[in-house]
Amino acid sequence: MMSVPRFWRNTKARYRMIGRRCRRCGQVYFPPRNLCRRCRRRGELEEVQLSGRGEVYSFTVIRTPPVGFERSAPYVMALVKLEEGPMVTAQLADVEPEEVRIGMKVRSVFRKIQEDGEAGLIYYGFKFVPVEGEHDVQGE
Amino acid sequence: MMSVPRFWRNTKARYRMIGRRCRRCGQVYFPPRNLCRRCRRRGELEEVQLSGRGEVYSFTVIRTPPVGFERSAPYVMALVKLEEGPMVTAQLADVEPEEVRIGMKVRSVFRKIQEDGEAGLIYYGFKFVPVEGEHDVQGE
Amino acid sequence: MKRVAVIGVGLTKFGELWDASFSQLFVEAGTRAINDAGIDGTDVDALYVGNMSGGRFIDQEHISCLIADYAGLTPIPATRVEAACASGGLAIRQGVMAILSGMHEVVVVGGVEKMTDLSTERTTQTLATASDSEWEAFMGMTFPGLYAMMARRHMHEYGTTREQLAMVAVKNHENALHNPYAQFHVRITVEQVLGSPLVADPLRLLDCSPITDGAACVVLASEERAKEFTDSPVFITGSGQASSSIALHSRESITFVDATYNAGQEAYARAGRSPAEVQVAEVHDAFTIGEILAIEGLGLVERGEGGRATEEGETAIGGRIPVNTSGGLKAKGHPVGATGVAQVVEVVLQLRGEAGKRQVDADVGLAHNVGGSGGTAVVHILER
Amino acid sequence: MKRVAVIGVGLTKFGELWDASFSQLFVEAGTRAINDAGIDGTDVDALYVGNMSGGRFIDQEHISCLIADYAGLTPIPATRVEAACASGGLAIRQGVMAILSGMHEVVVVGGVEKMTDLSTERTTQTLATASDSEWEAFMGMTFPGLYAMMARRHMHEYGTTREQLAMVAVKNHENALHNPYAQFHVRITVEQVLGSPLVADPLRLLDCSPITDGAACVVLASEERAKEFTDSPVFITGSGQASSSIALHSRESITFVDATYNAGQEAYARAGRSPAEVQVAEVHDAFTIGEILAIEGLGLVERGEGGRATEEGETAIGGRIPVNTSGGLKAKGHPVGATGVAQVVEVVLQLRGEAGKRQVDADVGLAHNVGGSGGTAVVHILER
Ligand SMILES: [Zn+2]
Ligand SMILES: [Zn+2]
Repeated sequence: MMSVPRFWRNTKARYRMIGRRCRRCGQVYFPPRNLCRRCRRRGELEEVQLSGRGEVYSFTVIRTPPVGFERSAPYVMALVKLEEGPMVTAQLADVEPEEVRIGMKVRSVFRKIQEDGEAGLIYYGFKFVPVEGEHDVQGE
Repeated sequence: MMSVPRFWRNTKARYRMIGRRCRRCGQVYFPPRNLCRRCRRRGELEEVQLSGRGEVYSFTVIRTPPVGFERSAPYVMALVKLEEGPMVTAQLADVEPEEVRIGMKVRSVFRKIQEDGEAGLIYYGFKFVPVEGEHDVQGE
Repeated sequence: MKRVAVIGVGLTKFGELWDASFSQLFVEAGTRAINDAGIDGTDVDALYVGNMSGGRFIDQEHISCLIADYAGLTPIPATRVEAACASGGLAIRQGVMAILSGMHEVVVVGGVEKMTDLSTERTTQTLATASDSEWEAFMGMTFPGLYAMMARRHMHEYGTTREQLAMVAVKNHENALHNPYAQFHVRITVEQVLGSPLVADPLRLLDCSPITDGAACVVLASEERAKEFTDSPVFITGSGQASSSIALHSRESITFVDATYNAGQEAYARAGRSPAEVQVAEVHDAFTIGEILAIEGLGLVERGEGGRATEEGETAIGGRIPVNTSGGLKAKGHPVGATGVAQVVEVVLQLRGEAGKRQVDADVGLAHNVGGSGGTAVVHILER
Repeated sequence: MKRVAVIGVGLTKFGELWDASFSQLFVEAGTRAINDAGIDGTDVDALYVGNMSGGRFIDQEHISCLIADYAGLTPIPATRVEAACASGGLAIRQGVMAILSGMHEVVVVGGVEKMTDLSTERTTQTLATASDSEWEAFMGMTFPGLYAMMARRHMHEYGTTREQLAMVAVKNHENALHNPYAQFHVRITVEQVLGSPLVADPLRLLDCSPITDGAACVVLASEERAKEFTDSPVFITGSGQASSSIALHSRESITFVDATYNAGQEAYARAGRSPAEVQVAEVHDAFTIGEILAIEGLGLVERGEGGRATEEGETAIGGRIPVNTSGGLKAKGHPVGATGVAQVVEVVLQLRGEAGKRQVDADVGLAHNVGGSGGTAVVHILER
């Protein structure tokens, strides 16, 4: 149920996983921020393309879904620790709940996130899928 | 857009204009209250049937209606000072905007208040209509 | 009361700011206020935020920690305060109390509202939550409608004219021409106000403040700490706040806002000042009649004389008591939760002599913020 | 800090209270607190109200003046404070500051939430506004889901067991059997918790606090004024509040709630107390893992030892440090804005020796209230 202007302000991050990096201290932020929380006004943030690779830090299986996600339930939600440092909350796709483990390697994919039945809108963004074996991880 | 439990808690007041009177100080409250604001915990409130008669204390014509009132606009809203003392906010019906005057005598009628298109609900309650001439007022 | 220093102020541009998110707005105003104060983020002990309805405007309650986080101010205490359109003024008062309590020495107080993410229809619904939702809004009443009924009765009792109401808007648009942060920079005439579409008779579109995104921020400090950062602080010397019935129909009078009167009396008493000593005032003109009710309730003019005083130019820049030099809510814009803080920012700029072409000569100023149709009012007295 | 007296307390029954409106709930709790204090309404200088989302639950912002009006307390200042589920605790802190500031002497602090007017679906949507609406809720995350991820990681790092989580719920239901105001009066077993439906793995229905209507109220007074009304006040001797990122993913750790730790440290320091001196505690168990995180963050047990301590009965009535003698949010119920005030009410009853069959022997108590998944925390130390 997100208003359209709110969604569009973040499409770079939602569609392409573009975050921010502080030129001064090197800290990477995702979701993006306008102020480095370490350096504050002395920091300087630039855009940075994230690799989309990371690992599962924790996870859960949503059995009582919120509005807009009724058709997906049950589904796996995880905290994914990205290679570049930041952690992000996202859905895991293409995996059975019982296969998910803390430490599992994952990569981002572009998918449908939710539908707004009332307004007839469909929102897209990133989810994560398991990286298939060590070979794939090194090969990319 | 009012939830059904909220509406139903007040049907006595909304359907029949039953207010409250403080046994200790005589103050009449409408909309109803559970505590006399003069006597506080020393007061004692009992139900009281209001006559529904009063006069226009101030009024306006709503030209940009809220959700649920689109089909009524433009319509007259007034502060009606009731015979028993309290003032109430309500719609004036059966009257042209240009006929309304401060001091005009009115009486309550039971009408449809608003429709909730989304939920398909129709809410009823009181509106006010002009009392037709001095004769009617005295005759009642 | 002991006085509290205002050592920094900051604003965003007010307007329809499609590109800026809620947290961006706050961070921008907050960074400016902190820069203006010459302090560092680590000097800040606590954060207060005035916000009317994050829960409905952006589906986000719990905005205090969101803002603290995006401003890099965690882990300091961050507290949201709400009383509809008076949220910002109340946040200022909580910041003052936090310092007077001895629990904090340097406090950032912000106000922010992001209103344009919703449709106009849903924005209107949300603004109506400032009135009695069961016994006003449910009956078909709107927010402009409430002020329209006050205006009609004021005209009836005091002979206030439709033109006098319009003159409030004309004056405030004139003032806003010289305020770079204002939403509108357009001169209007009485004829234009009277020719604008009726919203709720007798009020017309140009009697109403607009829908606005924006944020405002001040840095408060105890008098002792203020000396570290500035030689010329402005001081909050008085604070007053009062409540009344949320519903207009439950009040003693609809032509005299008792919450404004009571908040004013408390503020004057705490500051040891009288209305006659006030030299510049920002008051709550969400609707033109609002400014008239405000200056009467605050004792800046006699009861019933607000329309006449406006017509005679007493409240214009250069008049006896300039009111809403910023352009007011009418022309500067009215991001509801930010408004009360932005009013204090304007008074500070005036007392510092930094108000540019809208500068007036003043040592004592007043800021007056109203919630809903008068269920809440808060008044601050500022002095240099 | 100077201590502030609690001279009166009042609660409504907690539960699904179909017959009671929002304002009725507050008036009932407020009247009880004022009666308990033995004061008159005219003695009250100011009102603070903790409320999470009147705007969404009952389409009503600006609830402070609504409540002041229905309680017959106008024209005193009435202020709503919000930080999601920590709203009540923050209101208490603002009340304390208002008194310490010298601006007020007798302050009523209430908390109230009316949650059951909405459908469960819309209630859940509203509770999700306590988390990051753009980067958590929008992605499909739910509020139980956030705590589930904390639980999973705590189990991973510390070996906390699923059974230990269940034991929190079992203990709190046991305690609630002796609390007449509690929503649930039913003994449950570990097997029942483990057999209840999964909500967000590993959390099940009986790990979660319910949806609740209710109000709680306290009367605070300066120590000097308190003497007029009572010979045996309980004192708030310490207050602490902290913020952290609203989103779980932006925090340093998800198995240690830094806001709880920081708020606790401030409260202990202001009171001149250490965790070892606390003899009874009400902590924020919106989910079973919440109580474990709370007692660890507050230093009542070592980090990682919360599950073990619960299993060994340390936190039961009769244990080393009884936690949630009221039944906690889990079994007493969790009307979100009221919870933080209700926690203080329970600690006061315990310190006064008026807790009936759930009475413990304590001179020093603690109340701990969390907003969202830990974006806000507030801690108070109370002593007799
Ligand atoms: Zn940096
Ligand atoms: Zn009475």
